[in-house]
Amino acid sequence: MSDKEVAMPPEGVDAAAVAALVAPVAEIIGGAEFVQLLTPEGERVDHPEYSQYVADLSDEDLRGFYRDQVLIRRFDAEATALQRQGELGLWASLLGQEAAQVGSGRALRPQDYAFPTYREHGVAWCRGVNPLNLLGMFRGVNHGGWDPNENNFHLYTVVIGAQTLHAVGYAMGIQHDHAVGTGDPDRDTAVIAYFGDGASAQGDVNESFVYAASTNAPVVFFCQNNQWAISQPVERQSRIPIYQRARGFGFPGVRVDGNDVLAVYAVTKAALNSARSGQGPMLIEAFTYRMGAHTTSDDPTKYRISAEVEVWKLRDPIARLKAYLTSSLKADPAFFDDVETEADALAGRVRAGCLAMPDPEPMSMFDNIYVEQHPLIDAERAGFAAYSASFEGEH
Amino acid sequence: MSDKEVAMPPEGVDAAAVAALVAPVAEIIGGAEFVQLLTPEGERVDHPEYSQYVADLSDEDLRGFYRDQVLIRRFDAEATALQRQGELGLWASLLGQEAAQVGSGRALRPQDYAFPTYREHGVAWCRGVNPLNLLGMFRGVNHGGWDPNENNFHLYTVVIGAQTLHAVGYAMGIQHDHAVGTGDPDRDTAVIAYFGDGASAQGDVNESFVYAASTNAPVVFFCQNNQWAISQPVERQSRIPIYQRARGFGFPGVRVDGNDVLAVYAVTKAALNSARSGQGPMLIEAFTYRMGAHTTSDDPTKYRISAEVEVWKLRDPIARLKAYLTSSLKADPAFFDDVETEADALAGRVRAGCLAMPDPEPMSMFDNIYVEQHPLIDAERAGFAAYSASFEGEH
Amino acid sequence: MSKVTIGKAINAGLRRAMERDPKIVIMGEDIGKLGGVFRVTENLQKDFGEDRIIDTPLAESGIVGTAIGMALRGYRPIVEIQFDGFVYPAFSQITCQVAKMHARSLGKIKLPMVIRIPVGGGIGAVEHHSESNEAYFAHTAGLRVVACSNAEDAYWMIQQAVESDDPIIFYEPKRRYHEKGEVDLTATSAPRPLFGANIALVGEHLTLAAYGPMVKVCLDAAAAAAAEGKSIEVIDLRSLSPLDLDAVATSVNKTGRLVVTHEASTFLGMGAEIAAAIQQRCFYSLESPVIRVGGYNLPYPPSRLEEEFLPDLDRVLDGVDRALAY
Amino acid sequence: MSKVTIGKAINAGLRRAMERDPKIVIMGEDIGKLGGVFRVTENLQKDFGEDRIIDTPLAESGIVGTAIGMALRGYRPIVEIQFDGFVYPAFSQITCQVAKMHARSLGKIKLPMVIRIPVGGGIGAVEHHSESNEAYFAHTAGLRVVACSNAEDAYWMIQQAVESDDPIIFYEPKRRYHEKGEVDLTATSAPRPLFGANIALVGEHLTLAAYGPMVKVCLDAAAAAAAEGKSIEVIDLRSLSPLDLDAVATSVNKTGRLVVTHEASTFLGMGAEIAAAIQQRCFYSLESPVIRVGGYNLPYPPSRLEEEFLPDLDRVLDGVDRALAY
Ligand SMILES: Cc1ncc(C[n+]2csc(CCOP(=O)(O)OP(=O)(O)O)c2C)c(N)n1
Ligand SMILES: Cc1ncc(C[n+]2csc(CCOP(=O)(O)OP(=O)(O)O)c2C)c(N)n1
Ligand SMILES: [Mg+2]
Ligand SMILES: [Mg+2]
Repeated sequence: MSDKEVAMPPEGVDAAAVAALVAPVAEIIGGAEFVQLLTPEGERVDHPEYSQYVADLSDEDLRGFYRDQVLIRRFDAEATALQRQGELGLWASLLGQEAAQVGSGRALRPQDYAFPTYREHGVAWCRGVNPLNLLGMFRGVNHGGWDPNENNFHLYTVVIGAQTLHAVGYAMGIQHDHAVGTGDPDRDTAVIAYFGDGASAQGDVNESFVYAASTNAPVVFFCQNNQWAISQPVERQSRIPIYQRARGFGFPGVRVDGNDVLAVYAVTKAALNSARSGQGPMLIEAFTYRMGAHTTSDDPTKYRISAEVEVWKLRDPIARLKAYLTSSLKADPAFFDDVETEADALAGRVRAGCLAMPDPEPMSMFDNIYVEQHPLIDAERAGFAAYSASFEGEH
Repeated sequence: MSDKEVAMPPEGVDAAAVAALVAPVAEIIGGAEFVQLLTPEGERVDHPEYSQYVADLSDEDLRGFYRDQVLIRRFDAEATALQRQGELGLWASLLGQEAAQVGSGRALRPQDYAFPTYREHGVAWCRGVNPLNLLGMFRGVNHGGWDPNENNFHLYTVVIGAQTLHAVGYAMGIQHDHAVGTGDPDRDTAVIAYFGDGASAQGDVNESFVYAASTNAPVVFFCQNNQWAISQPVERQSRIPIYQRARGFGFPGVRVDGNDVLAVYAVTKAALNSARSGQGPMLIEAFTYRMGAHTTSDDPTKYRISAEVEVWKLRDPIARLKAYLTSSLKADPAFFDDVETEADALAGRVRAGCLAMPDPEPMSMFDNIYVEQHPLIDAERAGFAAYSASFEGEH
Repeated sequence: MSKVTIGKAINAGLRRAMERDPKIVIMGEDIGKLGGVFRVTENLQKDFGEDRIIDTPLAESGIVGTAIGMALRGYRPIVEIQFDGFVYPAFSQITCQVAKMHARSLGKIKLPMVIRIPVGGGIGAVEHHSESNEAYFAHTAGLRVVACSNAEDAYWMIQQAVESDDPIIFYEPKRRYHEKGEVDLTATSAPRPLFGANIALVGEHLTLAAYGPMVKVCLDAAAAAAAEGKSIEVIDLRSLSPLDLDAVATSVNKTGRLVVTHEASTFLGMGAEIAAAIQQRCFYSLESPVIRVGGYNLPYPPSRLEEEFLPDLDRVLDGVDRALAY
Repeated sequence: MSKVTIGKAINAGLRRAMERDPKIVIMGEDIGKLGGVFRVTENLQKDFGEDRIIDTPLAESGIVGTAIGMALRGYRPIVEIQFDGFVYPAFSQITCQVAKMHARSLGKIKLPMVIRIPVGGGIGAVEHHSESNEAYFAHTAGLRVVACSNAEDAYWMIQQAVESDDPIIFYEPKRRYHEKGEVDLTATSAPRPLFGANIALVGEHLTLAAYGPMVKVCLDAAAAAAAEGKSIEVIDLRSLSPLDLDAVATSVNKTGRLVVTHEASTFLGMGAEIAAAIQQRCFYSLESPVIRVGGYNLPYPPSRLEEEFLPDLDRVLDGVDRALAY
């Protein structure tokens, strides 16, 4: 983070307030333990350990990272709009976290498995989940509308932290399948567990560290530190940087610029490689920012000042990649235009798909509660059918 | 830990097996991060940081440490015997952990508060709890037979780890009372939370670290790493030394020779001073050994070899203090004789008291369930009284 | 008299209790600046400070566990659980510690704690935000469980709960937070004891028992039934543990019929206990079996199905008709 | 036929299931070398290896949570909870994750898991080691809950539970682990379906329903009653969720009277559901109210009081007499 930003506060924002906010973060971002490969201004910088992991990326890969981020941001904006219009009951926006999600999502191999929270729309995208399916639970038509095993992307988990244990258990299963450390790149498998800065306080998350360390399971813990857990700043959850939590459990932790898609990709790739090769777990803290509200139900003006948001705008993950692609001549204006067009089309598709999403059949609520026959479910289903039929004349 | 021990395997024990066991522990014990003030042979050694905390101890204090340990060991042996004879349903022996408990227990000031597990008989002793009361729950006459506020010693907690959160909450209460960092030695208060190596895996224990760090509460976490959680070796719970867990949460951790009462006293004193003065939490790992079974219900021969126990016998906490007191002429044979006599008397008192301990009145089971009147309890009490009365003629 | 919402009534009750007793603290997630996700603690931190309105880390076992410690130190903690579905990480602390501490200590320790839980469905929320888990806690000896249904009760019950020396699970009817009622904020004593039921409507032909968010449904159902000449007595149970069975039995002995309703799944829900107790106590006066109208025995469904899942006026009336058909 | 204890019968059942299906793993505390604190998994690690008999760290939420992950990867985990009172740290994982995964995934995911819990009192244990918490799980939609009472059932039910594609809470009657029964360890099919009740004794005058450790008490009580000319039908419920209400109703329609008994507190215990359901289904055939004989509504008392706390033969007979007195 250069001084440049402090020198250029955004329009209408008190320069002193911005400076006060920028200082502590700038210290972190300038620190030796912070992995960055692309500055906020879009300059490629080198890192002794991690540059190698992006060395093989083609220009097309880099343009792909850009495309992913733009599309997912557009999707996210459309979902927010759909919520405002009453088409969704709620939406948890990923705005600002695109690089953290796309960088990590693209580092996964097909056989890897991801366990998301409820905000990993960008990871879902990278895994190939139909974005429309992500809307189901927010629209209230289901609790999760995709087959986790189709894209090795588990359902969203709303209970904070619970999925981290599932991830470790899945990774233990990988070990039991001898699909780790064989050297076969298509066989060796790793798991990635997403969670938030707030979640780091939960017993389950810490137990997942215990189990992963104890079993040396091939799991990468990916914490998106977006600075907030609803209204609670990250300092409430941890007085030291979250990546350092791993030290207490005996595995490595690393902090990466979560708004730098290259650095996130590199760090995640390295961690996944390490896990797949049998080296055990690792914790990544992607230092990023939740640009919007916690969810559409939230009112962040109650607990944070807008200057903070303005400061983080200067670190936008998409803008910096665009600057880099442009200055390095890896993409031309036509490419950017195409992506915009594609984003428009995606948004249109998602909107149309959402509006067309039918409400579930009332009788369907009795389905899939149990795999095997269940007398009480059967009785209630029958009772409900008879009860519903009794109204049939009336409507 | 000198090589001496390896050179002198106990009678009838395979020297190679012993050597294999001693080596890793010797490495730990010889390590720089291991605080020791008294070698297993009873030689006083200095520590740059911690010697100062025992500098003020009088010869009488040192003899007191000895007396405490001998008495509590004798009490413990008597309790084990009482269990064997059917007078207790269960007993959890502290054998081998006397120094860890007496050293820490004696470091507390009267206003401090201790939250034990179910094995802290030595701490209870230091707090002034009548040892007889410790038997109640193991005899099955109550779930805890003392008033916690009388000696600032909470009830035993059987659910692993739960008490660590109570300790932190209590410490938060101390902060709210402004009884920390005032400089008044009789006002400033700290809490000590005991738990085991196995407990370190529990969500609650890790959440207690989160809360303590977040609030900077005046609490000392005291982990007696006795190497085993029933049949599970400590390595199953943590692949790094447990004291290092604190690093992940942003507060200091220290490993102390748990069989060296001076070192334990010094380290605990330092940690409590620091907490009382407002410096926040600290984790102490007392490296010790559970010489007996987990409880009287346990059969350790199923999971550990006897050579290990033999090795640890050489590190006995009482023997080393006796050697030191003798060689330094701080105690004479008469003193040791007196303590033995006192121990005999204590054992006799405890035995007599236990045998005389009445079963609770059946009707008492309805007492103290709620503070305030409760209609269902009243109805059941009345029903039980009537039902019991119906048998009266019969017996 | 003021017309206030249930949410504001609880806020006012909390405020009054805190003014009276400096030992009261409130602990929970996002309860400070944000005022809680339902704004029930709005402005309390501003007025009482961060020492008394304590924003905690995101860990429920930690909230309850440290609240126990605060209580042991002499404080009277009120814990806010953000949503019903997030109380389970604290289940061990609640069932093994909170519920048992007084008995375990032979009465030496009191744990005057209130655990506030916004409960139930009907707000179009995502999974885990619409649970009705009162039966778990009502089955747990050592706890008391209460549920308010209207603004006046909300205002008073929270104050009474805070004053009790026993630990209490305090349920707030989430989907009714915004419903208004008359409350005399200047009154100095509660209109009724905390653990007693309230006859919300006097009737003759059948007793309808409910609590929390379902009371309004029952009152509406009773009004609809009245139009058809059926006179229904509505009991707002208010306390689920202990249950005011005397009130229910008295009513059933008069009407001869009982329908119990709640959002929770019927199987082993509160209705099971009430039916089991009343079929015994009122064996000779019951003219029909006790009918239960509850949520189906499914995990709470996606919100677009909640109208079908939750017992509504029609389903309650269907239960009434079934009872009257005997 | 062999005469084996319940503990050994479960061990044999686990062994047979594991031999058949390599995807079965067992996870828990101290289940390896030690064979579990009740020795139910004795020798299994020796024979199946540390990969399949997995000693876990000491953290129950972790055990269940990672078992879920193993199941997602295609394994069939059997979890051992060391004592009933230590399942609560895993309560959130069980109620929010295990119970709901199948429904949440619209049927895409199956979680074939068995959670074994030694349950109940009567062994002179310290606090938290004698709990009867079946009502919590039976009230939780998405779970199935079964309880074995004798060696033959223990042997078969564990195998059937492991074969089920639904998650199952499997209760083992702790104080009966050492009781012996005849088991045909060579038989190739189970004598009865997992979720059906069993008429343990045919009778005429009254139905006595129980499960787990209380079945033996009921059989003893029935024998004592028979000596006085009272013919009692004893139903071993076996499955608590789903409940085999047909079996109970058929019996009650014959006998006209029902006593339900369990160790758990009566208030909202299984007896509440059974009474509530049967008073409705058998309204016209019940000659007395359904009588519940359960633990008192207290936290489990110190063990020197457990004889008074637990329903025993006399208290069951007292309930029988009360029912017959109508
Ligand atoms: C166990 C549990 N407690 C509380 C909540 C309510 N809740 C939902 S999101 C959230 C904050 C999460 O913060 P963080 O982990 O940082 O993730 P973020 O939302 O910032 O991505 C809370 C408290 C929950 N979902 N689960
Ligand atoms: C939540 C919980 N799970 C399991 C148990 C059963 N249990 C009692 S002691 C124990 C081992 C504890 O080991 P550790 O923490 O090292 O303490 P130690 O007994 O060695 O002093 C276990 C598993 C329990 N009491 N509580
Ligand atoms: Mg966050
Ligand atoms: Mg231990």
